[in-house]
Amino acid sequence: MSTEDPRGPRRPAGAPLPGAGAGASADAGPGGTVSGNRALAIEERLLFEQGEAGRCGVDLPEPANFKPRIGGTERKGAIGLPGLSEPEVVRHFTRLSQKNYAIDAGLFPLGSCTMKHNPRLNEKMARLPGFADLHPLQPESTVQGALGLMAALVDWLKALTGMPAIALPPAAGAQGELCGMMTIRAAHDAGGQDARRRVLVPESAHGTNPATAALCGYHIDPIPANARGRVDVAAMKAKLGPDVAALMLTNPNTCGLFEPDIVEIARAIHDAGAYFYCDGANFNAIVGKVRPADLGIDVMHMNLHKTFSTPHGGGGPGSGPVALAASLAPYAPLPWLVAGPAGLHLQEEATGAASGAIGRLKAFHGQMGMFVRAYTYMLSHGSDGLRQVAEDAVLAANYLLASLKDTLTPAFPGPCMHECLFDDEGLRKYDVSTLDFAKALIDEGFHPMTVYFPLVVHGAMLVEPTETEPRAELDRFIAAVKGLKARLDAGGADRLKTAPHFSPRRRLDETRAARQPVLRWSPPSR
Amino acid sequence: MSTEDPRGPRRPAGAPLPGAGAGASADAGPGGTVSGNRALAIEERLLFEQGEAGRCGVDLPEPANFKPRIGGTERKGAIGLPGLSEPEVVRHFTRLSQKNYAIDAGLFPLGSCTMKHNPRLNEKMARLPGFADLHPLQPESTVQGALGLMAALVDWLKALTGMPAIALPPAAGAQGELCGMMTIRAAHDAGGQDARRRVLVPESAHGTNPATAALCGYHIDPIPANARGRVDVAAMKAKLGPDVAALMLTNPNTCGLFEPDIVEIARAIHDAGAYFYCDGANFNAIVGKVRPADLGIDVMHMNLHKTFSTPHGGGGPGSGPVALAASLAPYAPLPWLVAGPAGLHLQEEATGAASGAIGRLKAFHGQMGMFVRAYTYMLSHGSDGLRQVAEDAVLAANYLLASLKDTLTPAFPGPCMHECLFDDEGLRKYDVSTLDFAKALIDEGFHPMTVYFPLVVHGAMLVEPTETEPRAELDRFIAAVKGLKARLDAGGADRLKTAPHFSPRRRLDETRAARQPVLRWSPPSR
Amino acid sequence: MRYLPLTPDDRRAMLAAIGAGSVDDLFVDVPASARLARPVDLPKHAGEMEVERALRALAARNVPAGEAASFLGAGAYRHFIPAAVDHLIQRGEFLTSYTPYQPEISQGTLQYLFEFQTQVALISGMEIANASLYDGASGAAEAALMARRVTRRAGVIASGGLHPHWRDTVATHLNWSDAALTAAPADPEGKEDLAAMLRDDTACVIVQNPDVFGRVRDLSPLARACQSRGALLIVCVAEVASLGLIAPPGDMGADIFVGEGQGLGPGLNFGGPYLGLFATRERFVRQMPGRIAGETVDADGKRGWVLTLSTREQHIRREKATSNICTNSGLCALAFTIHMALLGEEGFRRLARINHANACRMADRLAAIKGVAVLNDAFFNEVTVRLPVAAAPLVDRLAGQKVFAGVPASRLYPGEAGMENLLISCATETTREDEIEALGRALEGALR
Amino acid sequence: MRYLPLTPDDRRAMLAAIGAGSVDDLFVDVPASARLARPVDLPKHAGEMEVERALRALAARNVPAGEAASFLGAGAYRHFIPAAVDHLIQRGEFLTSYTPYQPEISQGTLQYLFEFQTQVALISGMEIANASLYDGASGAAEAALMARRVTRRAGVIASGGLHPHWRDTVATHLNWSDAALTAAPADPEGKEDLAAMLRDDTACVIVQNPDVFGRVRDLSPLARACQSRGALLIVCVAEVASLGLIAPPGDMGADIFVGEGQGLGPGLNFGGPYLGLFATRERFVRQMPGRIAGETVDADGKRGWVLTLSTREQHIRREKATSNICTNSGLCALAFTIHMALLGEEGFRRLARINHANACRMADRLAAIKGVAVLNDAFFNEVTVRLPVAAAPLVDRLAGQKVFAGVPASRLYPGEAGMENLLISCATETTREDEIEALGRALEGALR
Ligand SMILES: Cc1ncc(COP(=O)(O)O)c(C=O)c1O
Ligand SMILES: Cc1ncc(COP(=O)(O)O)c(C=O)c1O
Repeated sequence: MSTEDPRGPRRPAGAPLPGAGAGASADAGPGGTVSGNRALAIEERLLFEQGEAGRCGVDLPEPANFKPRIGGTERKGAIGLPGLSEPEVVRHFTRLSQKNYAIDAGLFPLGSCTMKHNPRLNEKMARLPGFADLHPLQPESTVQGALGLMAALVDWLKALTGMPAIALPPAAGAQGELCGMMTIRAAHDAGGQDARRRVLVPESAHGTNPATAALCGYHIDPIPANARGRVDVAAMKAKLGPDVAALMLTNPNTCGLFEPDIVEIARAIHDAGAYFYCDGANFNAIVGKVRPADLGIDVMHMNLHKTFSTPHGGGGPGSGPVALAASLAPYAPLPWLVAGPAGLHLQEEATGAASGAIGRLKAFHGQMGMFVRAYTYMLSHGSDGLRQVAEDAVLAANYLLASLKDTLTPAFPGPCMHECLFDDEGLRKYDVSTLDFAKALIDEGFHPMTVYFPLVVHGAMLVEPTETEPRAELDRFIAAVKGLKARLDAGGADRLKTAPHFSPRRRLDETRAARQPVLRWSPPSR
Repeated sequence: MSTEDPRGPRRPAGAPLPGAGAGASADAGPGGTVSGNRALAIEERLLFEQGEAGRCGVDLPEPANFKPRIGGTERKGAIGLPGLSEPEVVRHFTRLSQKNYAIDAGLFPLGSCTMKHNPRLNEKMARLPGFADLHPLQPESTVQGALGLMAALVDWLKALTGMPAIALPPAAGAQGELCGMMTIRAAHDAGGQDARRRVLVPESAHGTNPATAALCGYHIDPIPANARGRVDVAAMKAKLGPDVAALMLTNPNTCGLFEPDIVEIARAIHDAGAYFYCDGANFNAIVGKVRPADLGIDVMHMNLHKTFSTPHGGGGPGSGPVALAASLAPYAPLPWLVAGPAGLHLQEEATGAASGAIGRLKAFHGQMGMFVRAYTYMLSHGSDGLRQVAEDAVLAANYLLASLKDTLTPAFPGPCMHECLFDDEGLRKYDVSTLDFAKALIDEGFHPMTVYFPLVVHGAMLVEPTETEPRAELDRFIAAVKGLKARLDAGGADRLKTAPHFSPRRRLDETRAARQPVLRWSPPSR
Repeated sequence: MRYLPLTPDDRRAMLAAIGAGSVDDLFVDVPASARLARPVDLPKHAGEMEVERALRALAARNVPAGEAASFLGAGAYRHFIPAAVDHLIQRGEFLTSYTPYQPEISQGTLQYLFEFQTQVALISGMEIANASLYDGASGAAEAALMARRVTRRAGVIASGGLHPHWRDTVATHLNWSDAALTAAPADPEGKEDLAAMLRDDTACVIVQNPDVFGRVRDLSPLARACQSRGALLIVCVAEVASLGLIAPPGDMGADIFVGEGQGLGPGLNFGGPYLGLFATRERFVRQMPGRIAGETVDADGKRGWVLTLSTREQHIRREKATSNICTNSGLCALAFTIHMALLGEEGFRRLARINHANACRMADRLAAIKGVAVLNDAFFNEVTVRLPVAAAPLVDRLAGQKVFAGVPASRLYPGEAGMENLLISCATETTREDEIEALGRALEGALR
Repeated sequence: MRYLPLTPDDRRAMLAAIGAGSVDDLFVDVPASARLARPVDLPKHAGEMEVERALRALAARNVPAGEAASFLGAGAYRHFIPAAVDHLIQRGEFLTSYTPYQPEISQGTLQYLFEFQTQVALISGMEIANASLYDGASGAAEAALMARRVTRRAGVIASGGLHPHWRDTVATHLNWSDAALTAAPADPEGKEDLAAMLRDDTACVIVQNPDVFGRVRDLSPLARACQSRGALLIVCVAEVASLGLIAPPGDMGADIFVGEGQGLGPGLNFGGPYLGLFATRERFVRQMPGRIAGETVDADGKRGWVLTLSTREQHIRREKATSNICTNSGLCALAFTIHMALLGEEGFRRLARINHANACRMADRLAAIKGVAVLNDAFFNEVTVRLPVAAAPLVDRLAGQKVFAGVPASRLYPGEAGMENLLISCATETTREDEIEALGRALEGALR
């Protein structure tokens, strides 16, 4: 690092925004604006292009007679952080937020993501100082309520899954998978089955499944889908053998379909001495209707940030508790939540009953902030409400499927579960891609569905409305899809191929981003 | 009221939005969208057009064995309120909010309104249960902290105004005026001067001034401005006489100018046996720099929702404490905050020292929620920060004036105080009005300045940037104004006359609204 | 200072652009004698953490109503407000916007005001409503002034059941005109005959329902009497939740409805900000005070909203305006609108039933105490009881046990005879059974 | 149910549109044996008020750190977070959006991630950073796995100053591969010589600065040693605020920086969600785990942002991905970014000085207690003291006096010898002088 101010020469105040870029000329034309803004859609520079020395968004008193005792490790030179006042910071992030779509603003039918309403009560409860302002290493006598909440959450998850043990630590779905697959490997290793190194994963699986299995030292053996979008049971059985450690199956699967042969699959897996891992990302379709334990599943992670409504927050944080069969429970990660003589206790050591524990997955005992939200959600819905959640989610997806089956081409016939899958067959004759169609939906005021996933379908469009959408919004979505199709029929394909037209940015050049990576701001001089 | 469901026949789900109206056809054209939405700009119907029976945003338990004891006054028939779930309500108001401009999003240079940054700490403090969850009639022993905050606020306002007494009850500026003018009338009446029924009000005054004086039974006598935008002192003096009760003067005045002869004015008023009321809406220009008492002012209201940063909230609530000279303090409204043997006490009766009180202005003792915010703001700024507020506010306004003086036509030469005033002279040659120019600024991403106020200037444009705007934002505003002017020079007047083009709605027909008033939603059948 | 974006460099550059040598040059018009040479004698600026500590220390010296068993009402009501309400009103686009003077970029505010007006009209049974006033009490004063304009008469009669703070607010506002206020004596027993007080010059009768003592009445007979004498009936509702159960003023024949919406909007707030609701007949609209949002279309023919009929208002009509009000209770109206949207028909009505049911339970528990008599036969969520002892000291004593037993009538009617032993107690949906029991026990203990 | 918009009518109409007789017809694929005939045995749905009461009752059984004099650190730090941070992250457009897969309507998220990456790179002195990981501990594990990929070597050395939870997290992640972890013994005295442990197959050395005992070191010599042996140096910073005062890992020669950003972002949260910071050299970017936002232009040539280099990630690369991470700590990163924006150069550095000054005061007060020895000579805001008695029971005892004296080393190293009497205590800007005095007195009292 150099010792000069790495921000380099300051942009002259009022200079045109970099955001306005080359395209600003279009804006400045007679049909545009002189500023590049468009009324409520306001361009916003990077923080680093706005900072000024001598400006600060906090007022901190300088300590008197400061004499560092840091062994001569003082930082040399400027860091290069921009100085902004609070008004500027509030405005900056307000403007940024205005460039985002969100569930709060409209339908967000991103398949596999369960973008349901995030109740505001959950947010309020998570911010009670009695939860938010607890240090993870406080004396346990001072956190019995927090441990009690964790224990209550475990009870609910047990009842809903029918499984005897729940591991709370995993930070998200992928870490839940890791946790689950590690327990499988630990169990095999402990049982002298350490030669089992093959894991069966359907081709339709989410990328985290093979990535996770690989992290546990497993080889991935893909299993194909049948024509109905389900596991080809015969093909799966043919792959079973003494070196198979587990099957990782998503159910309902990533095509939005329930695996009707799941009991048979489970039996075959078990007969082969392997474990049945279920990716529970799609639990929303069956919560309160079906208990995974009753299907023969040995271990399943759940995404509290899907089924149990903790907000996605633009990509996280999440929480991925894992339900474990009795055979795998001894390997649950540390710490264990146990009842002790002085109340609830977090057992941090792999001793006693926990001596088989796979170890620690993260610094502390779990995503407490998400636990509070999810538990609040559970209490709000109750057992009746949760069951209704699954029913309404499935109903909404089937309604979309039925309403759009003649407009788009369904990948598989219904009924589906909580999401419905289309392919791009119906678009091809217009020379329009799934991506074009998705971008056109942006202009219509909707977040597009998940596109190009699962990989087993060409140009996949996976639509998950969730149970928190009113029928009128579903109908508006149906009308928009039909309207776009009508526009295609009327020869308007070009409009879709150049979509979106009204969003804060038009289609972005992803290739350029990857080819010439600019991954951070750098001072102009650099 | 009829006993049928007054919501009338339900709109079929997915039917086109009323908002899309006649103009929707344009949207549906090849350049528009099929939905009428435009990406993040989403049309939203009225609540009443979305409700459904059997849907509810709260879960309340039905009381068992309900037997009303209300003397047979039961409500008959349906009320007609729409039923919506929480997700719909959150989305509805989120979408509505997205159709608003706000300080949080950009410059809001509305003259006379002091649209400064609203610190978030203030909001947080106002929500502490120790303030927000107090009943106004709690035993006083349980609210000593709240009364203490009120007393501290009084101390700050005393120090900043130099006045010996502060009345906290008024709910906003206009009620502060009413409070102040009532004390004047009460003092005159008590002094046997009840024949004084004339109040001098400059033509440039805010409408609340004459309206308030009229409410106190006064006749309004307008006084003219001189060529420099100030009170014509000679003309004012000529109007003085034994029937004059008071002068109501805004200082700095509504042209954004300090009245340089204010001490002389005060002397003349007092010599005539009248009182000097100051509208303190513009206190932001002088807070910490000048104490109104030192100018000879007898009574002045302040807008906590201007100078002291409590949010305007789309039009309210406000808070308008009144500073009173010793001569007027005995008439302050009830309740009085007094120190008693058991701590602070709210005296609710017009007895003892308070026997001259003008009475009660509202149900309780003031806008506590605003007091908390304003006091938080004061502690944050301190005496040094408040003084800097005035200096920076004045500096920013003069910077705009100097930067735009050759682009727009200043109504008066500078220096100005916290706001600068332009007239429409410079626009007339383009046949463009102040309104057109304001609407064009909307497209540029700015809230327009105050237009057509004060009335003493033709096509007034009153620009108040406040101290919380960074220079870069001021520069962008300057660039936009200059850019629009350049567009006019280039023959682009039409574009301004038809502005705004990019806002959620184009120019609205105000005449129609007033001629055929539709002031509430009614069921279609009605 | 964290809130001030100008840097010393900025200030220098800006002064240079202006051509001024120093900031003080910009203050030339201020008489030298009045210019302060230095900051006033108050503490200097402080960091957010320090300020928060100071505020929390003050807050800690109060007992929030939610930390006691609170039976306080008498004009301010504690209801449960769903979390979504406060979340939404804090959105910057609502919180930090101004009065919607530029409708093209204020459609959010204008549409909710239109929705608010509709809700107020619906629940009050009136034809039209305005976009809010400061609070119910000042609304009652505005209503009296409006009745004078409509009828061109001077007499204003206030019921003895009208909250004395509202009555006094009306009096303060009428004091400077030639209006004549006749205030009926406080009426805890519900015996007054207002119809008998009507005169030829009576502009209006102001009555509250439920009244300050909690009593509910059918006002239709009074409405008919007013109508036959050409006077307007102003019906005040301090507890807006009551409108979910009790016939609305419009159904009873009111000409003007004035309400306090605090309970379902902004909350308690130690007295403010509150929310004045105001509704009336369509034909009186040009005499109505306050802002109004109205429907119209834009240049493209799309539906939209604007502030309308502003020729009634001070910024256009100045001294001839219907009122001097400018800033109103916008954000409180938003809170109310959101809460009402969540409640809907079903929730609003059920909420009222729960309130009433809890109040019945409270009344029964109080009536079961020896020496305590409940005065109301008909009530919504509030009753007045006669204690065998003075209420005020008892209430103070019980506060120490975290029981806020009610509002002593003597606090509302200081020095007035016959009030010492009366206590006004209220239950809402927030009142738990164990709290009612705690109240009963505490009173029994204190009266033993 | 307030969260479910479908009415019975809606459901009927939708079933009709589908052509299904009942909802159960849609569940045909579920084996009949597994279908639950009724809701599971758990409480039924409840209103918001009831749920809030239940949650508040649980919360009331905890003692928030802010209500005690808290000196807890050891991997989680309590800092003051300005109100604007929480306000802004609650905006629905941030809170309720997903991973920015559709960049045209996710520019808000993408731009702040780009800003976050820049901030992380700047404060750590590294070239590039990712868009966050779960927490610091799992970040350390990812770093070790990355070092293996970069160096194609198996040996991982963990310093005895590495937080044992982080060390164990690394171990858990390495356990299933052929990596060999060598963990140096716990090193409260700061005596270890990691350079001497380097081998030819050493992929990386993982070291923490300040270490778990609070000790600060210049890691440049170690960096040089690593470099000369072809091993990567991974520098972990559990207390991100320290970077305002102490030379950053990049300046000391680190190849990978792993940080825990919790203290300046999401807060304490009883352990989660936290915020993993991760930065490295530009040339290692294709081995870096986690999402990355990058700059590009749109069809109109305007600057914009997208997620980029996703060929490293699971959704493209599946079993060959650099990591299995998908959901990360987006909203926590936003909180961090906002807080850092407020702090800026001046605030960030001053905050660090205040922390250090308070810690010096705390250390001096502790050192003044008879029988107590402070082990650290160089520290940031945390020190380890040796008590004359076992620390754990003492800490439990003082908790009753609302003094959280520190984290007993035995809690981090259960059963490990030599740890019983060690206490790790931390002071931040939130620590008041009277709290330091309360700590001193409490310890003196307990040790008497
Ligand atoms: C089917 C499936 N499995 C696993 C995951 C990974 O979950 P997370 O993102 O919480 O790590 C997802 C999330 O997108 C998913 O859809
Ligand atoms: C100069 C002036 N006086 C008085 C007022 C009235 O204040 P309020 O709106 O708080 O009633 C205003 C507010 O716009 C004003 O600008």
